[in-house]
Amino acid sequence: MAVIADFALQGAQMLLVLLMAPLLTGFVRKVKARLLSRQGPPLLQPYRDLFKLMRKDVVLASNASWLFRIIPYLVFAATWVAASLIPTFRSGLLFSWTADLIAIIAVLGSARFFLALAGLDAGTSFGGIGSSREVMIASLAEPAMLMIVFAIALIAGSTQLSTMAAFMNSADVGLRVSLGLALIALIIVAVAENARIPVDNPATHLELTMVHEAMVLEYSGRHLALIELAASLKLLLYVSLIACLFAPWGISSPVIAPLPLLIGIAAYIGKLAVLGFLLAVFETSIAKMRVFRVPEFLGAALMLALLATLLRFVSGSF
Amino acid sequence: MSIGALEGVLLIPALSAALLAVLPGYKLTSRLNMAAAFFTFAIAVSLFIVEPASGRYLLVDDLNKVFIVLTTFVAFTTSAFSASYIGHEIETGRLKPAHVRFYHAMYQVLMFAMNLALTANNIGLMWVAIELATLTTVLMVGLYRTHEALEAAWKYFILGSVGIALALFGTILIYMAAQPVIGEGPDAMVWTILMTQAARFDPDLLNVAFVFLLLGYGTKVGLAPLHAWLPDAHAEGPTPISAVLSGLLLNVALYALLRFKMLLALNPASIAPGPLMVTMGLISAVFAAFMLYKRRDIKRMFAYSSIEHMGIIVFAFGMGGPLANFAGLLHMTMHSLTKSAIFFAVGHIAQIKGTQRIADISGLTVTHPVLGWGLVAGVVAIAGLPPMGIFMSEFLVVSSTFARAPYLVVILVIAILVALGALFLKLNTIAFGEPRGSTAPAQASYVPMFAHLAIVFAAGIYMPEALVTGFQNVARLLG
Amino acid sequence: MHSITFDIAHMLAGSLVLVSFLQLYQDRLSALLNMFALHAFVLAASVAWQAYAQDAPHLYITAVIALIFKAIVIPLALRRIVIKLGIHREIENVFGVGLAMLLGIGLVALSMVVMLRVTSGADPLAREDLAFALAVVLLGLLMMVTRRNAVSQVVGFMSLENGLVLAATGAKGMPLVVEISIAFSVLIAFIVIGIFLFRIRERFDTVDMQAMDRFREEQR
Amino acid sequence: MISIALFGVLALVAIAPIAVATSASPNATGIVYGACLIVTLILFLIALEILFAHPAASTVVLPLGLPWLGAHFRIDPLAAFFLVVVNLGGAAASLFALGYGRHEDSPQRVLPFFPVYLATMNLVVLADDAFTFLVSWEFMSLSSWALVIAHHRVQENMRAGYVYLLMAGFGTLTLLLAFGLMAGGDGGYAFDAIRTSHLTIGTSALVLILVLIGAGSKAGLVPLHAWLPLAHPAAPSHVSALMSGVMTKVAVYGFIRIAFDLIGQPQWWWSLVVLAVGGVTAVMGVLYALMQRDLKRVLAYSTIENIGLIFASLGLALAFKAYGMNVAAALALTAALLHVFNHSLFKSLLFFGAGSVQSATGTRDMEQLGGLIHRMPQTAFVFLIGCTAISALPPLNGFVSEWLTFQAILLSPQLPSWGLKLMVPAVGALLALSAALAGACFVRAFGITFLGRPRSPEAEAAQETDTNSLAAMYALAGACLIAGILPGIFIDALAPVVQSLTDGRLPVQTGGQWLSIVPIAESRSSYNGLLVFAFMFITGMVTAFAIHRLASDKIRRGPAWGCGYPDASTLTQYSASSFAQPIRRVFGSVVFGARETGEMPKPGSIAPARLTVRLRDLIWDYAYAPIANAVGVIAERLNYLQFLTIRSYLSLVFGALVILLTVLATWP
Repeated sequence: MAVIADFALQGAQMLLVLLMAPLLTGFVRKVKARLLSRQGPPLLQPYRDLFKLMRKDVVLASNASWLFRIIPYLVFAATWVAASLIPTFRSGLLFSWTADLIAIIAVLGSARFFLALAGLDAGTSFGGIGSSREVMIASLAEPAMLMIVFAIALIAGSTQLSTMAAFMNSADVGLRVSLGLALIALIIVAVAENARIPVDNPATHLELTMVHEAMVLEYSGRHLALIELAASLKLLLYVSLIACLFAPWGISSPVIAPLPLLIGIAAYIGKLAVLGFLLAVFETSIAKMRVFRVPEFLGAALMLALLATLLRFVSGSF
Repeated sequence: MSIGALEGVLLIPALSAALLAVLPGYKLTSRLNMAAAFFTFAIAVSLFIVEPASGRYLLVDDLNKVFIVLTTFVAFTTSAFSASYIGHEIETGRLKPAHVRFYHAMYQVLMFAMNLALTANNIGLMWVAIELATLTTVLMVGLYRTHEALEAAWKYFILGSVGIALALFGTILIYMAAQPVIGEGPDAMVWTILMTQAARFDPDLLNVAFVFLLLGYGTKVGLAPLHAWLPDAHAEGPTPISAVLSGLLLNVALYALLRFKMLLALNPASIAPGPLMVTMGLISAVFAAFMLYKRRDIKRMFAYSSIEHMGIIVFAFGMGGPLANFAGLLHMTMHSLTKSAIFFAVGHIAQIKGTQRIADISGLTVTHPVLGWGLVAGVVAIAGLPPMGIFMSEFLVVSSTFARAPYLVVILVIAILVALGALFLKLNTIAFGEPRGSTAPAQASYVPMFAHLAIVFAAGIYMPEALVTGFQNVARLLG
Repeated sequence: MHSITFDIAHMLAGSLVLVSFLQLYQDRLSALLNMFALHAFVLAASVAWQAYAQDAPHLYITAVIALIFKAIVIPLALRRIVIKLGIHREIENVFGVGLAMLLGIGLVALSMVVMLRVTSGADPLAREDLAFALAVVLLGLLMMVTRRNAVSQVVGFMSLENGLVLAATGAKGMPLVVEISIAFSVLIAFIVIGIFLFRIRERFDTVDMQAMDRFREEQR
Repeated sequence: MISIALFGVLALVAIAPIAVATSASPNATGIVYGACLIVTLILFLIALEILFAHPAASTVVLPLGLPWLGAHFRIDPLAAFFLVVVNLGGAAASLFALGYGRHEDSPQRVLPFFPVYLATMNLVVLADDAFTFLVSWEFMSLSSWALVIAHHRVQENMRAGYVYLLMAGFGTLTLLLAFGLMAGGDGGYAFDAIRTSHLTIGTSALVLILVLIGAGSKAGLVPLHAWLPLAHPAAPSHVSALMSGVMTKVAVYGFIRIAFDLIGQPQWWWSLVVLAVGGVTAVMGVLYALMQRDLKRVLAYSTIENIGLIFASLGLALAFKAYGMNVAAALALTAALLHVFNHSLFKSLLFFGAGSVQSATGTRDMEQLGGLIHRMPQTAFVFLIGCTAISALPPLNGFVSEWLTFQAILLSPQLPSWGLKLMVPAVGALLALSAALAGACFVRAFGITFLGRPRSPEAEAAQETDTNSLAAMYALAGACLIAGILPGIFIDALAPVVQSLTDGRLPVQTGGQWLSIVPIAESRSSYNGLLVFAFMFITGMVTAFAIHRLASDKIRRGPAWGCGYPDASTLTQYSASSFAQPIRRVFGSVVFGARETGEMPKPGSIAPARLTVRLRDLIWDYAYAPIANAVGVIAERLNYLQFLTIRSYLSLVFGALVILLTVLATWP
């Protein structure tokens, strides 16, 4: 009985993230449009796009390889699995111990690895630009992310997200310098990882300025749909990661009772809304930076995270 | 009177020298030369069985047994090599039959002189023998009568004579030191007596004596800065003689040094000869190692490598102690075998390619696989790489002395490394790369070369008990 | 009580050193050869005196050899060579006589220091002789390295060897002295013949020598 | 046990003469490599048996080597583990060579040395006294040197071999000094004697430094790595695989054996040195790798990176051991050993792939390759698996060992010393950086070589490689996957090794639910490769199925989008160097002194614009070149002594005499 319930909850979690992802994307777009005093697309536009793309034929570049056709599924699967391992409305899910935070980051890493390969497969220069810049960004973002994980894990004494969330929820967190540093770094990384302004512009289609979009330029039809979905899943993932680490309120403890779960879901959606809104405001308020300013931007994140970790090492009180 | 093994070692060379001086025809004489060398070797081996007692003029103990057997063995293999080498020289007309007769006679005289030096129980007799050996080799170095050969012979002659003079002065001083204790007359020059009385000699006199002996016999050993004759003599003489010089004559001079070191070691009041030998050894090793780089002549290069190894050996003996002495003996034996093997190879190579210039020899492993790989094996051994015997001795030298004298050993290690670099720098062009020069098949006798290499290889992996105990006794003697 | 014998031996040995200095002082070959003859003669005298002092008759042979071979035969032979090569009035010091003398004095001092702190035990006669002998040896070597010309180098070598004989005879009852002196005479004969045969003169010449060695290394 | 192993080694050695004898015949390749394959497999099984049954250490003394000492051999868990690594790699290489070796143009220069090389690597692991160890160690270098210069007509190969031999000699002599210190003057060379002998702090510290230099130069620690990227690519590919995948591990074994086993209790500050060197090596190695055009050189440099990672973990283990934190030490050491095993798997795999590419196209220059995935699909597939594994991406094995390392780092705040408190996080950051860069590096390696369009006719005409090679590569790829999804088994297998070296061990992994690995406690951290793999597989499959069923599954082919300029030339693709350009811009100027000079033709001129990039190997320029120059200068100076006159030589003798006499005169 309990096992079945656990399975059910895990499944619910997977479906939840899958369903919420496009919505979040649409929400952010909407808010941005409104901030620019435009009407903006309806909230459900991303779903429509996805379904449309799904039904369209795939146009493959003449010399695309078998790898090129597998990659969308790989990327989507990896991102989805990663996203569904983040505690959203309830901690300690059945498979939560499958992968701790480091492993989740790594799973996202493999998604990126294959996406970058896809960029090189068609043998065009745009794909090349995309993937080479993507790996450059990643080569700084990933260590920064790991350092952030270190800093928080050293505070929480665990890399297990459920445990971390529980700890952050408990009283003995207090206000810590290292946490603040880690949060700032995490936000920077999240922005970079999701190809948002100022690092990249998800809306542009001027090939020379784009990174992520250039990389997937050759994708069409259902492949593109999967990539897009994976992208919004990733955005959702980072948002809910921030939420569960720095705003773990309302996440229900591992009990099976309807009320806490409802509270948890409600709280989760609320957090998504707030963070999505903040993201939109952030994006509209600043301009995209040149590609080679990005390393400094991310380097700052790396340094902040390293500083946080060092502080933790030097004394437990920070 | 009965002629014991000890006398035999001397008589056979002497008689055969006389015989070879008159016999014509190089085929016969070279065979005879081989035979004589072989019998000498056989008798030398029998020294281990019959154990003759030391007489008034000849002595035999563990120390010189080792040297005698080594000398006679290498002499034998070298004579085998020289048979084929000389044959080729005759065909190409570089040597005349008269020269060959002279050469063979001198060869045996040299053997006689060296064996005498090794068996002499009298420091004066020993000095005479070494002088004789020197003069013989001088004549053989000049054998080709070319401009450079005479040049080298002359250089060798002059430096050698000065060395002889210094050694004699040292010998006289030893006598002076011994005479008040032992009394006037020959007794004061007899090793066996000197050894028993050494403790009561005048130490300061011994010190001065040792300085002169170190320089005098050190000239023969080829220690820098007394080495100048050695490279040219090796490069210009007939290759068998180069092999004998590197493989044997240096050892004989070294033997003399060791004897006197033992003498001083018995006198506590005298300065320890160790530091002097260590210094000379290090200087020679480092100097020779660097000299290897600029060599253009293949035989001269290996001559310098002999200087380097003599430096290592002298260093080992200078450091002293059972392990280091053992290592020194082992290194000396291995070096004799390896270096002569290398010279065998080099001799054939030079004959095939018609040149000794390294730049004109290339890709040997392609054109002459056996010879080429033989040379590679030889260089591997001489560079102190396993599984050859020299690795074992270098292992012992370095590891047993590092704890005692770290800085000196570091210098030695650097020298070894520099030499390794130089040797393989040259080997790369000689043995590998695009073949250059004549590709005529070699009519060479590989047996001596590979016999030596096989022994060196075996010694690097397994040493028979008897040999080990012998070496250990000697090492103990050397203190 | 052999103070007289001791003094005479001392005087002879000392005069041998003196003659070595005179040799250093010469810069003409012919004069040098004369000096060497004198050197050999003094040696013969000293050896003879030792033979008498130690009443060791075999030493007389050495004395005679020294007298005939070194004091007469060799100088004459060398003179012929010098004349043949036409270098009898050549000045061939590497550096000035004065400096050479200074060095010589230094060497004598050195040999004194070494030997006198040495032979505390040995008897005085031998001690003095040894000190002088060492001085002669060193002076001979000095001469060999400060002269460019083959002939004068041979002279240097021979005076070195005179020092050896002096030492050998000074050592009481040393066996083989005669043999050794003979052996050395043979050696010297070799050298002289070598010079004579191979016209060694130019072989010693600095510049030429280098050219020779360069040639050997480059060519072939 | 030990005797069987030694017989195996003997058999390997015995193959060499056979190789010499048969090298003329065409089927020598088959005979030799077949024999090697069989013997190494047997040795592999023996080692496995020892590792899992873990009996007491068995020793044997043969009357060889140093006469009064004999040759000591010993198999303990550590040795058994490294035997597994060596012989697994050896077997794979032999299998690969069964096919690859047929392309060899001068087999007689490879066949005799290959089995000897295998034998010596086994001997190093088995040796139990200093002499045997060093003989095997240096002989290993020598035989591999012979293999490196197998293609001796290529000048750079000779140069590579030369540098390699010099560095090997240097390393061996350093180790020799270390053993000299450990054994002392009276020759206690047996490892047992060394274990029982108590060294002073200073001595053991000096020993550790010497060993770090000696073993490190063989393993390829920066700055002693210079020979590695030269030598590894020069050798035939199956040998490169052995050198990179296995021999560097033997070097690691040497370090572990001495630092953890022989010299007793470590000092905490040793770990500072090891950690720093490891971290720097990791980053430098991968940065170098990113800048290379030669595929095999990329792999060689990435070997340096992984060695850095391993040594960093070893440093951690030393630190924990120094403070008696045995479990943590066990964790760090497990991470190191597991990475040793993993790296030997995927690095061999990658070198095999590179070898297949080379024999198919005749070049290793990535700028000449491309599009090979169409012509060599299977090679591409296994190579991709290798790339994924070495980039430390789940669910493959590279990630597991890296994850364990990070877990060990997370334990280190408990270390009391301040130096470590500051060093460990920095090293952690370096490792994270190197991991990310490794990902970039292998995206580049795979993408430029196998994807895109062929950049040369040779690449156009490439053929899939032979079945033997493929078999070897598939086997290794499978091993990578298994080690990735079932790491618990391997960690448990390592337990006895770790126990014997640190007196600590991790909890039993295979007992946990769903075979997930739990280093300390599940509340702290856990990872389950199996489930991650299963989830990704299932979700991917389900998605594909659903979409193809419910939505469309149609495919149309069209030209790639070129901004409306359809270009025929394959040169407009991103090349290896252009792919690395952003990263070069970020790190290059510091690490390589990189200078980019672009010259634009004036408007109207049709001259091509050109960009020239100058990279300098600063380590070579500032560490190696000066030494070489110094030797040259000294040799030049001393060489004048060859051309003096007899008079000058006499003056040397004279001078020596006077000096010695003066010494005597002034002797106290």
